[in-house]
Amino acid sequence: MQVYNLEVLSNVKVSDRYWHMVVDASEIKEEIKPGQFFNIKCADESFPFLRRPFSIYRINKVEKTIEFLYLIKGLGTVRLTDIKAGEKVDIFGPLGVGFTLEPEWDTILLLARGVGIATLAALAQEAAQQNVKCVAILSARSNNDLLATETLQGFGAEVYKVTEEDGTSDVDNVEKIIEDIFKEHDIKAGFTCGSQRLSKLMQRVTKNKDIPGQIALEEHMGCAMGVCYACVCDLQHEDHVESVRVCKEGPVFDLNKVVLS
Amino acid sequence: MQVYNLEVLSNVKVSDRYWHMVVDASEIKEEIKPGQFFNIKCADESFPFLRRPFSIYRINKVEKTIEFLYLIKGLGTVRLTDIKAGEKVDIFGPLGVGFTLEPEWDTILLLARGVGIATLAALAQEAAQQNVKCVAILSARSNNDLLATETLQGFGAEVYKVTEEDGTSDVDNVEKIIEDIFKEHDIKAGFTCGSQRLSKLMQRVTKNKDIPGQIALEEHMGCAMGVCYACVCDLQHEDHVESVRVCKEGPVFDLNKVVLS
Amino acid sequence: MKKPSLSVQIGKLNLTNPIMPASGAFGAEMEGLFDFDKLGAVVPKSITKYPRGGNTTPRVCEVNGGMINSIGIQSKGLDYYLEHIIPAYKDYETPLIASISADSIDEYAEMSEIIGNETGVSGIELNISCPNLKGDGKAFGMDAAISHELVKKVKNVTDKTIIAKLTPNVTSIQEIARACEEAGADGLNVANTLLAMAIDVHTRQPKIGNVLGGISGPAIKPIIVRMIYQVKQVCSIPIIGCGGVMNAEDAIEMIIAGATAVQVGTASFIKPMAMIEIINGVEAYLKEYEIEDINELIGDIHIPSQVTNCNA
Amino acid sequence: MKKPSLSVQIGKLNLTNPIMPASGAFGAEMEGLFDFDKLGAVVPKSITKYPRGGNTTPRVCEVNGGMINSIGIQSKGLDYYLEHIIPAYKDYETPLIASISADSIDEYAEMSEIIGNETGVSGIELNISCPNLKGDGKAFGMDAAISHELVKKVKNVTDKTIIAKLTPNVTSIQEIARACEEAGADGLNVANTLLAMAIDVHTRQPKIGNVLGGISGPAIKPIIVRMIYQVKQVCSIPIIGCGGVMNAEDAIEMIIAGATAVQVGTASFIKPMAMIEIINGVEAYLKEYEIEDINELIGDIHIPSQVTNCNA
Ligand SMILES: Cc1cc2nc3c(=O)[nH]c(=O)nc-3n(C[C@H](O)[C@H](O)[C@H](O)COP(=O)(O)OP(=O)(O)OC[C@H]3O[C@@H](n4cnc5c(N)ncnc54)[C@H](O)[C@@H]3O)c2cc1C
Ligand SMILES: Cc1cc2nc3c(=O)[nH]c(=O)nc-3n(C[C@H](O)[C@H](O)[C@H](O)COP(=O)(O)OP(=O)(O)OC[C@H]3O[C@@H](n4cnc5c(N)ncnc54)[C@H](O)[C@@H]3O)c2cc1C
Ligand SMILES: Cc1cc2nc3c(=O)[nH]c(=O)nc-3n(C[C@H](O)[C@H](O)[C@H](O)COP(=O)(O)O)c2cc1C
Ligand SMILES: Cc1cc2nc3c(=O)[nH]c(=O)nc-3n(C[C@H](O)[C@H](O)[C@H](O)COP(=O)(O)O)c2cc1C
Ligand code: FES
Ligand code: FES
Repeated sequence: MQVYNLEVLSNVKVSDRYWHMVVDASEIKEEIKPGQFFNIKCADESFPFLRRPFSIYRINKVEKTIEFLYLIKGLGTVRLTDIKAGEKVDIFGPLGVGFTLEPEWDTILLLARGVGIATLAALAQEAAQQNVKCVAILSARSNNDLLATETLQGFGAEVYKVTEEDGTSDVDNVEKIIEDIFKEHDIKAGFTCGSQRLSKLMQRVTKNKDIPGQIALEEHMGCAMGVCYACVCDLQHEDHVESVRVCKEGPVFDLNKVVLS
Repeated sequence: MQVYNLEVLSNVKVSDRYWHMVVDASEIKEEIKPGQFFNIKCADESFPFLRRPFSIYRINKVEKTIEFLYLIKGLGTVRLTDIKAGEKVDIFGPLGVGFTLEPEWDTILLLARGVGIATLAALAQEAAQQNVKCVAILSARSNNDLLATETLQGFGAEVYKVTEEDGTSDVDNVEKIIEDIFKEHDIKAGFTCGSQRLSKLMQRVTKNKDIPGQIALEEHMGCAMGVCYACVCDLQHEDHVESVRVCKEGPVFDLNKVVLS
Repeated sequence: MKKPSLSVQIGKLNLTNPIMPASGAFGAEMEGLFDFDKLGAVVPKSITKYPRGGNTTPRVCEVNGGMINSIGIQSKGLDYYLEHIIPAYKDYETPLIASISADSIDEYAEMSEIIGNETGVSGIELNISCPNLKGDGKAFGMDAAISHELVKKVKNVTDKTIIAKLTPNVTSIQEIARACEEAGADGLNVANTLLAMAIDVHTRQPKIGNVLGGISGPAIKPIIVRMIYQVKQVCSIPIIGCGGVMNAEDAIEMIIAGATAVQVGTASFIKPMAMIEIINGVEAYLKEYEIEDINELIGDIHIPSQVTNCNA
Repeated sequence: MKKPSLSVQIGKLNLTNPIMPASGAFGAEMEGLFDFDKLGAVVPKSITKYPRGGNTTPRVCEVNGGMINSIGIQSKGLDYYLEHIIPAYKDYETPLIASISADSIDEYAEMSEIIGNETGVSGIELNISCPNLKGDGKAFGMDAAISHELVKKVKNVTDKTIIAKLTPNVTSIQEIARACEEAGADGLNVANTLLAMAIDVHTRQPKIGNVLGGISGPAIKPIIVRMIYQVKQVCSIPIIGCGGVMNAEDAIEMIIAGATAVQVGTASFIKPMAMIEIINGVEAYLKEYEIEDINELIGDIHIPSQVTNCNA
């Protein structure tokens, strides 16, 4: 982790509520792994005050660029849209622990909700590079928000889409789709991000099927480097509960240990 | 006084340290007088927090524009330079009491230091319109800073320039120049802005010559509309000292009454 | 939804809406900007018994998220106030709350009695953040017993609604608030400015002529919201929230924390129309959340599960 | 001009420069960012005797010019601290100041005695802003007599440099500071966070899980600078300024107000290299103003003519 002042190569609106930023990462010598994140200063001045955490969305080793996909939420993300191609962005990272892909996992299931797709897309990219088959369920409010579908398909993933707009995104229906996927594919591990309800579903599914699972969590952050203990969550171990830092031990955790509220 | 959101027609650097802004004032129906000022929000966000006061530099009744001339000093004036032509600027005014030109004053003397010229230029413009002869002494650090010379000459003013660069700006030399001017012209009133030392000199001169004088003062402001009493200065009346508000009773005061520190 | 009701009550005062100016940041000079009858009340600058000159300039300086001021209650004295300031508002229906500052408890009582007899005055706000010159120089509002005595004496001499404006520069604002309530205060203003200082590192001089001043503006809002919440837990008289309100959301935050009304000070310096925007914004919020009466919102904070722990 | 001297002394501690981290905003996790030996001292997060879980999330929220936190001294306990935290700094020469929190005066003394015996520890900072569980729940640092007793007991059990970290949530910080000095404190940290609160107007829930938290960052700097100045008037032991320092100018402002050293907390969250930038900036300032020794700057405020008046 370091503070970098990197050139923005593009920063454009990709749908109603989402923006996409490409940054020149040639300065970053550290390895960046899917599931890791950067803490970004959204504006020069002291307003907004804190940095904002964003997962790495794509890592392009050849072009030496990294990409972020972000949802406009409040002041920070609004200001982030003001940064123009050619300008610099102050990013701090890479931070945290990313996803793990075990060699024996030849087929994996991704379940992403909303902007959670930004986090899982990087994993799908990595999976493709390791010739791991990805089956992905993407859930969103509207079809307009299902923006990374093509990106994932480009990585060879088999993508199922569910939305409120189509009335297909309820947990029961997603569970049915998962059941169907398990009938067709020998899923070795499950990954999820972006929704408590869907994470609980995935937790149940991976437990029932007795396969490993991983989850990328979000929590409000202070330092993003493990010193302030703002971003904790609980892991249930056999005999005790452990408090861990999303920014340091996470944001990716063992799905079967995370205590979901 | 009102809050206006006006279009900036141009905002450009005119010398090392000075910028010039032209604003579309067609919305302003109130009369704007030389010596009055506007309190300007230099940036959208809450940083810097307070507005900044700027004198009216030129009033163009035909084009319906107003102009400001400003010196880069700190955060506020730096941020003001970010506003581009076509964008809007949030200005509050016109504020305060401006200069008075009595009908019998056919020749007047202006003594301006630094950015004080911005304030006196509007007066020179008004004087020209009333066929009043202006003699002006402009004092600045460097010749580069003497930017309004041509503007004043354009209004028909006779301009004397003194600078540190030329070693001509000391009070003694300015006093000599004033003496020479009085020999040549029948000065009916003196006006000054921008320097304590030169204001004291002008106070002395107008007293000795027994002519009226006016001064435009600057003081740190809170409200700029007379309610907070942040911006006070003292007037010496015959029998008592009166505390007055620069933003409300001023910024232009009777030079012979102002208590200069 | 029908137009929500914004009216609130403080003592005998019926306010058509909860938004009013903070003393020292409002005056008849603003008449041209908007109709004062749109405000819940008007509150002119604190007045002292005798004329006072105020402090050395610079009297204000900017800081991150706010400003420091040390005006020093520049005042033309009570006589001038009665003759010129109060009458300036006589054409308005909105209640006038007179803010007073004094050097001793007796002087507060004396001034309250005189001002309380004015028909143009509906309520009195006691600015008890000024130093007690007959005591140890500490502000009246820093001591619960003194605050109690002060409010009690004032209540004895007037029937007008009495609001004690507390200083936030205390260990326990609850204690002072309780003392004022017990002494009969009709309302509590939480709060005045926090004592602050800024130094110019180049000249090494204080940025304020008087060295110390009070900080106002958004920087202090989280501290004031906390105090409103704390006072609400221990008092039942209405609270007027004051400190750092810049927009309708800030005002609503204070109301949810427990404020019945909200004063707007520094915001008017940046946005002279701030109070009007806030009134409109509060009404829009009530409509959005289908709240028919603003009184439902007062103190209606939703605390998921309360944990009290070391906050450091 | 030759390289100015930045070294300062606090009790027995010789610091090569006055800049150090604030407890809770620093840890060995930052090792990759810069060389800790560049710092005047290191100050790990406050530790408690027994492991503690800390508060409900969200534990932080952003406010104008700062943030509110309520972490709740999440701690792995004293044993873990001695075995793992202190040794993590053993390769550094810069002094380690251990910050401790406790539930009773005796526990402070007990912990100080144990920690004082560690060779890896050069000084102890007493975080007395935590509530006194054996008392009325108010923080130790809110009561002068309790603060005095606490510091005195600690001084009796260890020879290490003792710094009392004061809470700013008090009526008179001078009174608490004097009590600590009289009890033998070697230095005073001015100060911890101010108690604050923020409410989400849409959910009507507090933005902090624990309802209340402490505000840090530039918003509080003017209040802290004032307190440093006030404490400097009445105490002669060194002051460590803490609260809202974002850059070298802020640190210098505190030094001019009277601080011998300066802690940097929240700034590191926004600019992880902040402390290094500040050290370089302070040195550049000394060069610019041809100050050979930073000690000349401490408390060297230029007050043109002092007026004391009502600050409201
Ligand atoms: C590890 C991690 C990875 C993330 N990756 C992405 C991503 O790839 N794309 C994306 O769009 N968003 C991502 N988020 C969420 C993103 O950080 C928030 O949407 C963003 O901080 C909102 O800032 P704001 O100022 O626009 O919103 P506001 O709601 O105004 O923010 C107010 C405060 O709350 C904090 N906050 C609000 N929402 C969140 C959240 N969900 N998690 C943590 N802090 C929050 C902000 O950081 C800020 O301090 C991620 C969050 C985490 C923790
Ligand atoms: C009535 C009046 C008319 C003015 N007219 C002009 C003009 O036409 N052109 C021009 O360049 N400048 C003018 N000034 C000065 C101008 O207001 C300041 O230079 C400006 O406020 C500096 O802001 P800053 O943020 O760049 O500087 P900073 O020094 O960072 O400002 C910090 C704070 O100090 C205040 N401040 C600093 N200098 C002054 C000052 N001289 N007077 C009042 N407040 C000050 C600022 O408003 C701000 O609140 C005028 C001032 C007044 C009072
Ligand atoms: C310039 C100025 C002058 C003030 N004068 C007074 C005063 O005379 N009496 C008083 O009770 N409060 C006075 N205050 C305090 C305000 O009424 C208010 O309590 C404080 O500014 C916090 O509110 P704000 O953040 O909305 O400004 C003054 C504040 C400012 C900024
Ligand atoms: C996230 C966080 C955790 C903190 N934890 C502690 C702590 O454990 N002990 C302590 O004495 N102070 C703690 N503090 C307070 C800081 O040490 C410091 O006093 C305060 O943040 C003001 O300084 P700053 O504005 O530079 O951050 C903490 C502050 C923050 C922001
Ligand atoms: S954000 Fe500070 S420990 Fe995670
Ligand atoms: S700035 Fe408020 S009275 Fe002049």
